[in-house]
Amino acid sequence: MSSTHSYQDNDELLLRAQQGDEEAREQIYQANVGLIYMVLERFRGTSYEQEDLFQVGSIGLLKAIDKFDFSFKVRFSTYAVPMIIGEIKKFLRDDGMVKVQRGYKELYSKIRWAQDKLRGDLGREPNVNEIAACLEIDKEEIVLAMEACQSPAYIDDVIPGEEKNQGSLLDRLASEENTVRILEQMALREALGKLDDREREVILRRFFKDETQSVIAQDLGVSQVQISRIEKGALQKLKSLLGEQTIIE
Amino acid sequence: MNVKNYVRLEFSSLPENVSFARSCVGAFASQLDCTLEDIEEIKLVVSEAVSNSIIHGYNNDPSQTIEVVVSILENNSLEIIIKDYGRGIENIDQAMEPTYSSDPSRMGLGFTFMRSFMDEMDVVSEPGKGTSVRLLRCFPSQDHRAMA
Amino acid sequence: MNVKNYVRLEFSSLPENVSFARSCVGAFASQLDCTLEDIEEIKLVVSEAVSNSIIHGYNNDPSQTIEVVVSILENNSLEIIIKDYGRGIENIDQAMEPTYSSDPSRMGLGFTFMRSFMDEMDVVSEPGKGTSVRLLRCFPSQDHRAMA
Amino acid sequence: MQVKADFKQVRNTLVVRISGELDMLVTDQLRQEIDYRLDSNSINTLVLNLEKVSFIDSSGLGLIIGRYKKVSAQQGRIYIVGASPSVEKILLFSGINKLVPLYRSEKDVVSN
Ligand SMILES: Nc1ncnc2c1ncn2[C@@H]1O[C@H](COP(=O)(O)OP(=O)(O)OP(=O)(O)O)[C@@H](O)[C@H]1O
Ligand SMILES: Nc1ncnc2c1ncn2[C@@H]1O[C@H](COP(=O)(O)OP(=O)(O)OP(=O)(O)O)[C@@H](O)[C@H]1O
Ligand SMILES: [Mg+2]
Ligand SMILES: [Mg+2]
Repeated sequence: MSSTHSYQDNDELLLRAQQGDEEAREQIYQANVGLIYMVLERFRGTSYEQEDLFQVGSIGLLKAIDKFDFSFKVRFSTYAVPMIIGEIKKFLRDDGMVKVQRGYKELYSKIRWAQDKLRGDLGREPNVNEIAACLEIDKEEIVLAMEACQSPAYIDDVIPGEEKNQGSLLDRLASEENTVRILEQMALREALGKLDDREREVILRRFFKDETQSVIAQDLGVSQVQISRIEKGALQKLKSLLGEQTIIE
Repeated sequence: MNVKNYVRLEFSSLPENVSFARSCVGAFASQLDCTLEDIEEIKLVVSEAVSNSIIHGYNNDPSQTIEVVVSILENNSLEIIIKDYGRGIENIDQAMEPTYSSDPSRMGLGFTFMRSFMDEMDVVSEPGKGTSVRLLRCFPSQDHRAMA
Repeated sequence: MNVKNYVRLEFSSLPENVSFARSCVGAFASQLDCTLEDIEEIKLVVSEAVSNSIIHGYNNDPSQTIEVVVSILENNSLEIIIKDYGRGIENIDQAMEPTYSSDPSRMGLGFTFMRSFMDEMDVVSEPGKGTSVRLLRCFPSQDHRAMA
Repeated sequence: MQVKADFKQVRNTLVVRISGELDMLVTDQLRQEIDYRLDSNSINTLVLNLEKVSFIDSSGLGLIIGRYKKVSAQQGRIYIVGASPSVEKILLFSGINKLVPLYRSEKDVVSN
């Protein structure tokens, strides 16, 4: 704002405006309309219509003109700015009660639109900055809106083809059989959790670490026969817990 | 007042972190039962305070650090503290005056925005040591709103 | 490697902060020259690491603290460090094994996702002291991509 | 952003329409809600509609695998429908689609 001093020689005009001089009122309004723009500056990049905010800001400025009191001992602008902001605040709070989720949904569709458009224009996947610039919003807001929403899939009716499965993690790790084995191992883990500590230790060492009954017996300070008995009982329990699935051959 | 949830952010005093900080605080605040307008207002005030720390506190030196602590208090109010270890403010009352700015190219509206949109604002500052701005915003719980 | 920009987050080990943390890191990462898909992947790995700290590190105790430090390095790579002061991991090699989980109801895929979607992963852990996971993702600048 | 689930039962089929982010914040409760219905009604087909799910991680995958195990143990079937591209990517990446078939829409499951 170039001319702060243009707000200063207002006293006389103000007085006349307050005494009902419409022309003076208009003049003082025009001289200070810059204050509204100063305030609106801060709302750039938000979802609000600048025009709406200007209307409301004007109401604030006119109120300030009518209510300014010279005994305040402050400059008119110092008094008017909070009035303008206050009026805008009231408007924002009365006007919308948009739930966060809905707001993001609207933004989300815009993002998808911009993404498609830029992909076409650039011939490659646009980056977040480019989408943000296209929509004139913060790039962070794009990330947050993406978190909050998702479009229904397959809008373009693409059926996920078999070839898409190629890069799958478990594919790389193992075959389909293995996927099932992994799940069975999970079932086994669950069942193992239901054994008591000693049973579990015996099973783990016997079948997963290939230790002999006598080594385990020595470690635990019991006889080999006892280990054999614990093992048998534990296997019985596991079998019933796991149903028909036979994992331990 | 007990804290239900909090986050503490610390980041370089780079201009690109202003938009990061406001979005981040906005995202955290959205845990509360509030509207999109509330979030926009909160983002606005965080923007003002963080910009002040970068511009006035650190004189645009990007190697400094800004801290933001956001807490959701037990009564569902949101407390935001923005702190720098920069130049500090000599005359806080004057600084808070609408349209006062130590920089003739600026408008001096930052503090006015913070005070207008938040329910409480406290500024603690020591020249040469730094500035801490505490902002509080209350959110009536859903039940209260329904009754109103 | 010099750091161009960084943010340090500290928050309570509450489940609702998992989504906050991943959004926040995603938002910060958007400073890099990356696509929405890159961001999705970054959010996933942050989600995995923070969930691990809450579930395994702190056994779902919400009164603990998690730290996340995100840095943009000079060569445009993104470094993310997720740290807890919880239970720690006895056998890191085993923990990183795909489908290994100490909890029978879980998949044991967290570390595998982190390793798959990031270029580097290091885990430092001490039983009783805590766990720190360092993840690195490189982003070739657009010029390089165009040449490729 | 809380997750929401709508339940719809048609004869022996339970359709669960989930919206939100499927992470550790919500999986515990969702698991209980689904299992409660699986246990109390004679369900042999479970359809998880993920159209409105914006994010999934290993906690969400764990929820699905767990329901797979439970339903399979009762000789039932389970399907996933409507996963968005980014969710689908994770499902394919994990290989879960080998066990739980993915369909575009609820209609496609019925016509199959
Ligand atoms: N963190 C800070 N460190 C040092 N001085 C500060 C700090 N924040 C504010 N100030 C001082 O307070 C004054 C008023 O701040 P305010 O944000 O209201 O206006 P401004 O920053 O000058 O202008 P605008 O915010 O409209 O761009 C500033 O001009 C500056 O002198
Ligand atoms: N922060 C941590 N503190 C203590 N233990 C951990 C931590 N992170 C991982 N672990 C250990 O590593 C194991 C493997 O972790 P990973 O994330 O790969 O699988 P998971 O969390 O068990 O299952 P999923 O991630 O699929 O839900 C965990 O089961 C746990 O025992
Ligand atoms: Mg300012
Ligand atoms: Mg995990």
